[in-house]
Amino acid sequence: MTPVLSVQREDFDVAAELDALAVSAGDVGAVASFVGLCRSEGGRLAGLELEHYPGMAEAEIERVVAEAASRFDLLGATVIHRFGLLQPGERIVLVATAAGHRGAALEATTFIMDFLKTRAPFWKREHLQGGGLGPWVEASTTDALAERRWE
Amino acid sequence: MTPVLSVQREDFDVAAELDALAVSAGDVGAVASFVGLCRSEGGRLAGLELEHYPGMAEAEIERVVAEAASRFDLLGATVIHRFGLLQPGERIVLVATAAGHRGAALEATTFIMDFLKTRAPFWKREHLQGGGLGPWVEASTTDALAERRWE
Amino acid sequence: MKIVYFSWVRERVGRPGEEVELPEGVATVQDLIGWLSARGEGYADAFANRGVVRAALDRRHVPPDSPLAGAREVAFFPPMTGG
Amino acid sequence: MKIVYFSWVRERVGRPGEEVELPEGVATVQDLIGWLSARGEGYADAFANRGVVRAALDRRHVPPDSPLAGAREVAFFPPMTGG
Repeated sequence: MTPVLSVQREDFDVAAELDALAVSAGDVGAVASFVGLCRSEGGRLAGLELEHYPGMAEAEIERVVAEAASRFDLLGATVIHRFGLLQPGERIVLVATAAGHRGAALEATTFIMDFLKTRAPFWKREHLQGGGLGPWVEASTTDALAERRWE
Repeated sequence: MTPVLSVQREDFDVAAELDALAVSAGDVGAVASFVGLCRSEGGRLAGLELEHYPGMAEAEIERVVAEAASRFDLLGATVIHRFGLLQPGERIVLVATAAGHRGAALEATTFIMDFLKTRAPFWKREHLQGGGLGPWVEASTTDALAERRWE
Repeated sequence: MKIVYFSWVRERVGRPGEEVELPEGVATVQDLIGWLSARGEGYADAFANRGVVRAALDRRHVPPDSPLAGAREVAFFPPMTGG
Repeated sequence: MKIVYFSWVRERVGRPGEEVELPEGVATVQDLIGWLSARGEGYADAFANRGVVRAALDRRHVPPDSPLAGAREVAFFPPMTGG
């Protein structure tokens, strides 16, 4: 399995990525996906600025996906993570996996998201509605706990 | 939340369904999805014939989605299940959910799939490569166990 | 009462459904299975393994001891394999 | 050795990165944090809460007691908030 991994400023085409996974080598019976979107936090935000560590972001995503592939019976995996200034409603991240059966695909997608949250070097900063910079988003305890349940 | 539910012969447009969920009422931060595909079982199958119980199939899907909505903080849900003769590689089912955060969307998608498998009145029959009918697919113990872990 | 059959239950019974007049003493899903099984080889074959065939009353899953009273449609089918 | 900073660590230090010549006795990530913290208010502020700032050596997460020997690039940043 050769995963499709990308860290990019541009948006991505979810349908094209899922269609590509559905025809992965092997007998694909399940494609699971997760799309993370920029929230407005109830109209408070004009957007989120995503900073990343070029080079390490790609390497860390690759390590997380390799770990998922070693734990779950995957036929394909795609991870695309954007950086730059994103407006509410814009896609931030896509994680998608293909497998023979649904358990592997759904669990691997959850696993990859949990580890991306706590290991991939990206940082979000709020841009406020009406102008001005808000604070850097703080890492959540929920995310740390979500990672820990895979130990 | 008003779910989009359909039992139909025709294929569906995954991208259109996911895009519609992303703009559900509320502040969507997560869209999770699962697509089940017809496998060839290593080239053995020409396809699968899906029989269903019209009326009950729709009602049961509606009950499963209502149960998911009562357990998870969902902003939207879409379930489309096909019937008829499907060839390897064709889509059988789409389950997709929208939520504020990833946990609810990913768990609800897994929950809905687990319950559809054991509760929605659909039955698959193998059509063999080279012609002829194969056996009815037998219900798997794995599926029964997958449902039970939500108790 | 209307009875409908699906998948291999339908094939063994030899028809997709039928209207029946319930005789005295057939009060539950279980009773109905017993009565149907005595109607011929196809029926007996369909219901041979009682633990396997599932039932629905008016399009809701029900256990075998459910009373038939008030139901318009009963369905019999094997464990589901959709999704 | 090349040092890079991200997010509010970068803002507090006041630069995205720099080249430094490590003095004698600075052998681990922890040592480096101590030495940097003594270089000025911005650095001291960035590393004030030692439990919070994370480190990577040559683009891999590492714990504070990791030796610097052999590494070309060290990075300091807050807990990640991607995904």
